[in-house]
Amino acid sequence: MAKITYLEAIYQAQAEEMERDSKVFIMGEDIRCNVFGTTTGFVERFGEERVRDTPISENGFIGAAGGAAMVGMRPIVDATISSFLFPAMDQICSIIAKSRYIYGGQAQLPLVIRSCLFYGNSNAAQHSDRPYSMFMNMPGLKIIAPSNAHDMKGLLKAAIRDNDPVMSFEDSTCWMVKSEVPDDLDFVIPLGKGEVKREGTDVTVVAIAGAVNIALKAAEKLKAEGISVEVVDPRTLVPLDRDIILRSVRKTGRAICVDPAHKTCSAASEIAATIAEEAFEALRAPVVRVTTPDTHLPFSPHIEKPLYPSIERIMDAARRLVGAPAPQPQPA
Amino acid sequence: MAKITYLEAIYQAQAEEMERDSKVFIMGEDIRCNVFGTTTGFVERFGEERVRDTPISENGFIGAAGGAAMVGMRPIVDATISSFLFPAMDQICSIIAKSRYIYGGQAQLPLVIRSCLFYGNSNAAQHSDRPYSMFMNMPGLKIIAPSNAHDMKGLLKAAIRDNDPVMSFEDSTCWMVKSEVPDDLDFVIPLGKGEVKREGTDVTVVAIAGAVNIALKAAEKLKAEGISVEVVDPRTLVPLDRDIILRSVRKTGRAICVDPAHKTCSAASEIAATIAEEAFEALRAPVVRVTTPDTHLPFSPHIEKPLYPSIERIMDAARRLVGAPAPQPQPA
Amino acid sequence: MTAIGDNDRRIEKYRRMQRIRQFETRAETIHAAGEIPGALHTYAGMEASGVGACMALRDDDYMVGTHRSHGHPIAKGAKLRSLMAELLGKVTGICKGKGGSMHLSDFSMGSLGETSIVGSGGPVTAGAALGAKLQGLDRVALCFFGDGASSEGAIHEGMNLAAVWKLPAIFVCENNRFGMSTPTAAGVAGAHVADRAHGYGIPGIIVDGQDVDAVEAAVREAVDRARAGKGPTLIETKTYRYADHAVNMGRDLTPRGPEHDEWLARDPIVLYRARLVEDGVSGADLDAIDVQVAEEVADALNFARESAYPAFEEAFDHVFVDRLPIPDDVRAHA
Amino acid sequence: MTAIGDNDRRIEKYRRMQRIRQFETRAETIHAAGEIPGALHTYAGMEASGVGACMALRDDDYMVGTHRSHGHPIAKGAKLRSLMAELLGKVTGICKGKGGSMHLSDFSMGSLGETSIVGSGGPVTAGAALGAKLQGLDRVALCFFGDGASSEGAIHEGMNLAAVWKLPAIFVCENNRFGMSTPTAAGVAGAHVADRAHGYGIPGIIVDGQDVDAVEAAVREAVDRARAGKGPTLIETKTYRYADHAVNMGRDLTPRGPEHDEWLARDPIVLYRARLVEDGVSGADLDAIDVQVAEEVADALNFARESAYPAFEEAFDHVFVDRLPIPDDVRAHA
Ligand SMILES: Cc1ncc(C[n+]2csc(CCOP(=O)(O)OP(=O)(O)O)c2C)c(N)n1
Ligand SMILES: Cc1ncc(C[n+]2csc(CCOP(=O)(O)OP(=O)(O)O)c2C)c(N)n1
Ligand SMILES: [Mg+2]
Ligand SMILES: [Mg+2]
Repeated sequence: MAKITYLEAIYQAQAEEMERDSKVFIMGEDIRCNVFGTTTGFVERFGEERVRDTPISENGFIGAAGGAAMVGMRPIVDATISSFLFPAMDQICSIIAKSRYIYGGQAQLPLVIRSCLFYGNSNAAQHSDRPYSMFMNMPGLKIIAPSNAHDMKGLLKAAIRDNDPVMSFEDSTCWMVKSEVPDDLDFVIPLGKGEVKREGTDVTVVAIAGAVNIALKAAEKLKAEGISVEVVDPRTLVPLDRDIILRSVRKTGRAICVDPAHKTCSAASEIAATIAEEAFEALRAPVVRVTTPDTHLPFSPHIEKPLYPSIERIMDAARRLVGAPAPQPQPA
Repeated sequence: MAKITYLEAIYQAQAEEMERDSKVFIMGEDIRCNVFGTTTGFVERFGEERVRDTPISENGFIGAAGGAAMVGMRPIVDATISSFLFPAMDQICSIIAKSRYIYGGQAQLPLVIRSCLFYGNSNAAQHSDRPYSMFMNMPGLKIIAPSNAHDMKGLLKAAIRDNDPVMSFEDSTCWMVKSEVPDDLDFVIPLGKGEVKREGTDVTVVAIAGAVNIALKAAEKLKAEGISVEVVDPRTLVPLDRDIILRSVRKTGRAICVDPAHKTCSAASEIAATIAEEAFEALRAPVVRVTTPDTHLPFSPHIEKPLYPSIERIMDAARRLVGAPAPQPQPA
Repeated sequence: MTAIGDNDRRIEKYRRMQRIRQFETRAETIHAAGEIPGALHTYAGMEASGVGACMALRDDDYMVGTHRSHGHPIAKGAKLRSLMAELLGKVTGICKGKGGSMHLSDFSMGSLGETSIVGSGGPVTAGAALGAKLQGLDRVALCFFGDGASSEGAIHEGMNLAAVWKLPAIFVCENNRFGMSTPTAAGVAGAHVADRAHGYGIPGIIVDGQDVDAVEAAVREAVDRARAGKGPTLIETKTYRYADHAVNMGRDLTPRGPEHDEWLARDPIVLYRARLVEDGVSGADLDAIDVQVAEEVADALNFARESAYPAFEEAFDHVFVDRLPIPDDVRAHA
Repeated sequence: MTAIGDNDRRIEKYRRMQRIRQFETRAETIHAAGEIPGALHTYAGMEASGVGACMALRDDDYMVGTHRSHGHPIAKGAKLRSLMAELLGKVTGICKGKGGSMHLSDFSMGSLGETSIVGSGGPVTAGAALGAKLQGLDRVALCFFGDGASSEGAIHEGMNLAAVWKLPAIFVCENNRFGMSTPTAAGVAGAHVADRAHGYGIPGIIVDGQDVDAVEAAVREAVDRARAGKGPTLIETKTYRYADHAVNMGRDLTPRGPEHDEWLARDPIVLYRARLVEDGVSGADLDAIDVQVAEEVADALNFARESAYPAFEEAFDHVFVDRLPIPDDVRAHA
């Protein structure tokens, strides 16, 4: 066990899997110069053939990952910021998600498309997208959204070993956060298995990606108010571990879905709908979503920061659900 | 009032608005030859400048609609089949949806992007997408999804007159269905207003696009079984008329969300989540979704057709919610 | 143009062109009769383009095609049974009935898909070429795309990527004069699609798409270049489609000009037959091939007709490696 | 190259280049001090490219730019106050604080956005040119894009569309040798981006991007062509960025070669000053301009600093024409 950051976890997962399997290679814009620190020393270690700087051409090189996978390689594509997936949408949705199916199983597409959720730091609307729910609506794509270094490493290694295309959404608010990660070279977390990050009895908070860490902080504070919160992290969005969510809600009878993405048709919406459909009998209160509202993200930090799910908003929601009074506002 | 088809409604809406406002023009692949019958006689009537065949270049011409709108035109783009929106995803999500916001209101983007939902007829997975929920997750895009000729005409005219970008998703299962449509040249249906298509007291069915017609048939059959169904058609997906949905569910206490799209992160998910969040007190049963399951759509008709929401599946869901017994299976 | 290759290869070219033509003639008839669901885009008139290109490839080379998907696999050597069964939506189809007419892709022949999103084969081809290179295989990847497709960003990105990385790729633009109802010049800027090559610093070749030997020769040169590590080539085959964009649509969308008859007069199969006869092949031998092919087509259709439709479970297979569960409410009415 | 234009125009070119340089020098300093949030991509070294191009445009012509957005608006004549206020995220900013450094777009100057998605300006430019044409305005639309951006499908599609429709568009590729850490040749196939023009049947021009007069002359010819209805031109300005991809990042990503010093020795402002002096403009007059510009920059910064931040409601304005309601739970903690 060593304590490493989320970025180091990405680095290790990639390095170990490239070491293990010569079919694994990585490509992306400016990947050789290691902008975010996830490919440290890669060119020296794996050579220029397996560590490829691409043209600025997302549809081109993400589609090329599909082609390379079909002929036996296992590409990792670093698309850097999630917003840059839009130019590649067609290759992702029409080719990568569908080829295995359309050709009746003839096509193999073992590949990973990584991109980060780059929000909260004044990068303005065109760089701040968190579009995983769009891909959740497209069958044929597995999706991971880890919330800490431990999960990041285990899930990314599983993704690289998986024989289906996997999209990895990496929350930049977690980049520098450290956690204990096993040293075992075969440490993988199976895709589709969520985790209860904190046990509780009054209300279930299902949180996505970086929101898990906020939810955990809110849970800690709510404990002081006598509210016991269970925090569930699905970790994988496709396949979604509906069981772990439903089990928790059946226990607590209350659910809050926290998602850094825009509200409408979000992962939070999907989780809320699942709860309303399958755990209705257990529900003692409305299923609440705490998300980013359906506005774009502005540059100016003063108006950007309050848009994201926060500890305070989760606490408010929890108090409302359990019928606890809001704390008295402090005199200014 | 005249009885016209859904396709004729599109034709009339476009023709009338092009007649009314010289800033309106239309472009798309093979639009001059009037493939689907929505531009009959347009070249002769409006000239080649305003009726433009485009290169096969969706990102190019949909983005160009954005540019033309910014300088004072009011483009209608016919992207034909919704699947072809993927290559244009970047211009839609990065430019069209965001420019007004990023530039602090300096940009005007009055334009309409039309495309049809082309499912159910053995066109295989790459031509059968129903991707509106992806765009619902992207702020800045209004979205209509009419279920009959009347609504199609009124909403499309409103969309063309609107000063925001509007996406029109046109359900090909409705193309040939006729309904009464007012002759008034100023007949418009305001964006964001849903309609109760049938009143009922036991269960609310909120249905999207072509599913509305299936829901109405199911409601009629359920009446014979003594189950009174209210059918709500949001008509516009953004802005979504949450009030009309909640009002109905508060009355019936039961909700079924029917959507021809894939289940996960669908419009049905959003509606279900909204109900679970805001009409919880009224709910007497789980909120159920009847959708296309999260598989791709196959070519072979025998296995494609059963995947879509059907009268039978809606009836089953309604019976389950009201606690009615399923009818005895007939001996074969 | 001097004929190339030994006699057997030339007979094989003739045979494959005949196969495409007869396969499609039959398909068109049964489509009109309602036996094939969905749209049917035929390749008639373009046989020399596909066959010439594929005969320049090895069996283990890769190929990516388009919605006009019948010609390419047959040109590459695919057997007809599973192709015909696919058109009929049968489980014995090459795609188990899930792809249909726009996707007759036989991976055992090196195909990596016939993709119906116009232009989307470009990046896949670059990727396959990259994959071959990374594995130290001396295989090449060939991309068929239309004149209309050349306007798509995906084609540009695929060619740029292949050129920057000097990948063993060949881009074959089958310029059949139209994209649906749109004449090439109305959608594609520049005199020739092949002129785009200049911008990527790669060879851009124009070839008579009705001359199967000429196409083969041009592609062979590109293949040699590619295998030698010298990077991609763009080849434009000037050809023509006889039928409308898709057949049996009720009306013809294609604005035919006076050159229509000239093109019909240069039928690639008729031309090639004449050349072979001139070179000493007996007409009777060629007739025998025609008959053999007719039998193959009949056999394929029999096979297809006798095959079963896929079971409903098939709809949930191959989304992922593991089959998806079927939701109860869907299964109840399947 | 002979100098063109009368003296006033030439002084104006000098002034605008100075404005860009001084504006950015100041911005870089206060960004280092934490006064500007987000990333800052400077244009230093490329001033002649933007100013030369924009001086060939009329005030009512359109322009679309990139993430490297400070130079273009100033080149087109924008005032500095609202640009600086935008960098600081103030409500008096040109985008009301919602765009920031990557989006200094002043629509009153004909700008239609400085878009930070690489390549995405291509289709917008074609559309603006189309809109001008449809309205019978003799305006042109100019697209700035980088060498790296030329690999994007969007640039290809924009150029093809403009060429097919003979739109009054000018595509100016500012080739500054790198896209982030990637040398042009490692991402862009072909000897010159301008060579792409051949494939579209339009002129492809290469110009010294450090010579503001040369750039203006080349763009002017393209503008004349465009206004005359002869369609688009692709112009490649060979230029150089002095700073790293973005400034104050802690380490330099750009792999500088020995030519770095040669480029620094050809500073566009120094070169132009020398030419003006040689042509009889007094050094003192130019010094006075430098001082005036310094005052403008100081004034702009004062203005920006004294301006207020946007109220929280602003975050919900301009998604649509009508302001969105603010959800209660969000408002409670804003
Ligand atoms: C991205 C996309 N846009 C539009 C279509 C509809 N479409 C199918 S084939 C076709 C014409 C293609 O022309 P071309 O590339 O010349 O190929 P051809 O049909 O002539 O073989 C069009 C527009 C599509 N399938 N995909
Ligand atoms: C679609 C997209 N991909 C990647 C990026 C990240 N990115 C920002 S600027 C840049 C380099 C652009 O190079 P070039 O076009 O030459 O412009 P320059 O920065 O040199 O002015 C990259 C890769 C982006 N903003 N958008
Ligand atoms: Mg064609
Ligand atoms: Mg550059």
